[in-house]
Amino acid sequence: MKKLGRNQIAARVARDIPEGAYVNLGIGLPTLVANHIPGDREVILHSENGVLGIGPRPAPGREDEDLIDAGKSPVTLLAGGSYFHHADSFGMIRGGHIDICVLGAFQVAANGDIANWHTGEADAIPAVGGAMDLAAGAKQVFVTMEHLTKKGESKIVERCSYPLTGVGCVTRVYTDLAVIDIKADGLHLVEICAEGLSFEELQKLNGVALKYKAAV
Amino acid sequence: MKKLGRNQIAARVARDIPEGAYVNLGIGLPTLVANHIPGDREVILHSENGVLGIGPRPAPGREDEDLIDAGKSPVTLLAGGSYFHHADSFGMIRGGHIDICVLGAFQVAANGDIANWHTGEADAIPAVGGAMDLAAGAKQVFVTMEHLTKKGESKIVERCSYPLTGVGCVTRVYTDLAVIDIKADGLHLVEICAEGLSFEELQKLNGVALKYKAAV
Amino acid sequence: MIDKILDSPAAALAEVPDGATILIGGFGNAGMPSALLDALIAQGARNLTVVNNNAGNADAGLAALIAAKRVSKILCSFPRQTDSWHFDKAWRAGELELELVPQGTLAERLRAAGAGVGAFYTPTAFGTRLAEGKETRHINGRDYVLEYPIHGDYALIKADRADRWGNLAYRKTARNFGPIMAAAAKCTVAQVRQIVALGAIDPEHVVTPGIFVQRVVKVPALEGAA
Amino acid sequence: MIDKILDSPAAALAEVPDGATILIGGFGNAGMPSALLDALIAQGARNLTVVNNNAGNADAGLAALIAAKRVSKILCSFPRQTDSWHFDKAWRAGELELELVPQGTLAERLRAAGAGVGAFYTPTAFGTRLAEGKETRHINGRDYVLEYPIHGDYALIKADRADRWGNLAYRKTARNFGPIMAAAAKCTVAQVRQIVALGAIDPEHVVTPGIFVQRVVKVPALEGAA
Repeated sequence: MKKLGRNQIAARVARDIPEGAYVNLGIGLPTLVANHIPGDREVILHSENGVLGIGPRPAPGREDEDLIDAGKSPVTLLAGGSYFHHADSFGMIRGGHIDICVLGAFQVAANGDIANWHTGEADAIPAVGGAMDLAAGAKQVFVTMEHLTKKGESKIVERCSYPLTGVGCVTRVYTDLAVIDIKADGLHLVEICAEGLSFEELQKLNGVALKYKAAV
Repeated sequence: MKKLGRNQIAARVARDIPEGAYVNLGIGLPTLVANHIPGDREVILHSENGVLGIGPRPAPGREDEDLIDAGKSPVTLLAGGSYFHHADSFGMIRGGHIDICVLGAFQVAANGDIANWHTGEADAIPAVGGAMDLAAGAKQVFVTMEHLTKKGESKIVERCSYPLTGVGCVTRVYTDLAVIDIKADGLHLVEICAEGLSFEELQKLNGVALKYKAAV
Repeated sequence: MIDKILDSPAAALAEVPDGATILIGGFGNAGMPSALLDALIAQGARNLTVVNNNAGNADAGLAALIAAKRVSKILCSFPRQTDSWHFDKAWRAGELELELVPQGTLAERLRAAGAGVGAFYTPTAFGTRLAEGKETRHINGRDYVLEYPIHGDYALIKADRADRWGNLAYRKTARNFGPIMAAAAKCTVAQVRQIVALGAIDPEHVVTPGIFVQRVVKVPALEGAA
Repeated sequence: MIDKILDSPAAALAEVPDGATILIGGFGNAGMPSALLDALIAQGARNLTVVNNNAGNADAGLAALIAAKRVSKILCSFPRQTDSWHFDKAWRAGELELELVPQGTLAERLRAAGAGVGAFYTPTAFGTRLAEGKETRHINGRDYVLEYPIHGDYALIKADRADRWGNLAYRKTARNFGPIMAAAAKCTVAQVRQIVALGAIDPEHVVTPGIFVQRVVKVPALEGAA
């Protein structure tokens, strides 16, 4: 089978982001999603550090140290953008005004729990940033991740073994193998993304039972 | 004896407002205080409806319906003034950033309780505005009122009979007879304002015991 | 292309259902969305819960809504005015429920709704009649009252300028409840004096980002003053 | 005449006592009050509790304060960085207590301090390790965690412009924690690029009203970037 690459996963997420959506993209793969939103589709990107309407990366030499995103990378601002302080920014998140956030994860559970901030190792320096706020506050939480660990274990699990970031909040998972919805009654396969991967094979890799309404 | 008039009470309050103070003046007599602050003393007036740095009343014909105070009267703005929304405005009050508020009252109790929003009559339409926020939040709560009711009863009482606006918050009372501090151990006479009124007479009118350290 | 601008107040309020909670901006005339209130009266929704600092003045706007018997409950801080006769009459007749809320608590409850805060402790009103029956708590030497958010189905507010993304700038003390009501409602409709091009409001000066605004209607100053 | 402008960062921080709680603005380099941090290091106060989104980068500013063993406790959301070696070392050596706070909860706790809110319920972190031992409550179908305000003795922040009343305007995302830290501290010191005449900041565009600012120090851009 042929798994999706990082940019292909990002492009797949981008397909599901409608015009007019207010979207927060996490650091790493989620940030790539911005590159795949069609130029004629207006999507308004939010960053935790107090900005709405993020535009493309600045050209080299045009960076402004006062204009960065939550990953501390230089960005630009679109016409129509705005600045605000941290409490207002997280008010937007916590108050349910962000339509979609896209997060990376170590694990996602069948009940929508997400673990993405801590490996669970005792001596690891913990760092959470805005992940718990986004998990708890965004209307929809999309997760992007590789489907399997390096050891071949599914990162979609019955119950997370890593420390949780949020409970019952993930609505959709995009992996290098598939797109899966998390609903009250469990996992629903939306589509298989890896070329040559059958439902039965995916089900076996996934561990947790997948529902699949084929021809819809 | 000769009682103070409304403007004299206001002038007496103004004497106690230092340069640099952030001050909220209630509707009625307290509003008159602004007229008695010396022109060379910078005092920054706050109004609940989202403004700091209120200046004098506008000249007739120069009113702006978008620039009013909490009493809904037209005002002007000084250089250095600013506008903000209602939650920020009451954050200033509740958060203890207003140095002094000046309120009118029906009654003040010896423990600092204030009653100024409701007569207690069952069919009265209640209205509270920002009085409870100011009472609870300002660093110092000054009260201005006539010392006696029309029936000659003291408005400074052992315990308020009218519904309370705030508990234990009044720090100083300015009446047409005297200036009285409210401290943990009771009422302290600061000065007698009515000409020809002796301490003994004031004590008798006041009802609640007054402490008075004469020559200080 | 995102375009939140609608043609008329009527279009913006067409779907308001009976029983809706309507947050109405303004403090006195400053920031009062008069054209939206007129449209709400014409639209006909009944049994409304209304949130405003006051309870209507004279015979127009919120007072007219009350006079038309559309309001079943009102949350406000200061209903009693010399010209609040429609409220006074309805309240004395028992036609309308009043929840009296201290002004700062009203503002903070709206802010909590917009910011996803489930409840908060405020010192305001502790020990008074307005805290009767409410949960209280002693925290770090002070007494507080537990208060809950006020969510709106609609917010009707007035701003000075808007762009097609719904970014708003206000004018002077007409700002008052606008920003916090915008964030507290599912559908915020802003009546504005002027529509400007995207980017014409400096990003440093946007007071209400468009994320909090669903619909914008231009109402020229004269009409707005009606 | 009110004049909150002081001559130097050193003058603004002369009285910081040992054991003080210091709120430090900035997110990455944006809004980081570098000159004030340098002055705090030179001033010598020890046993400080520090609040910042991060826990220092490389060898300057907050990292240098930690390296100098002045910090006994830090509240932040994201201490771990590729260049947070001074924090990492001090934390592993047990020289420094860490209170890890989700970024939005950090912001809201600061906002609560400034706005006089005694405590509040947030949905963030419910069911996670960061809510362990905390009071929770089910409100209107959701679970919340009770959180308390973070008050500062000092706030050290960076803004773009100030006037002598202490009104502040910021620049782009350098605004971040500045406005809420200013309101949460007893003594707020703002490092600014430019001092302007009273009235030169449009009253509609003041972001932090001077009521929240006690001291202002001008630090030209070059020095601020050091």
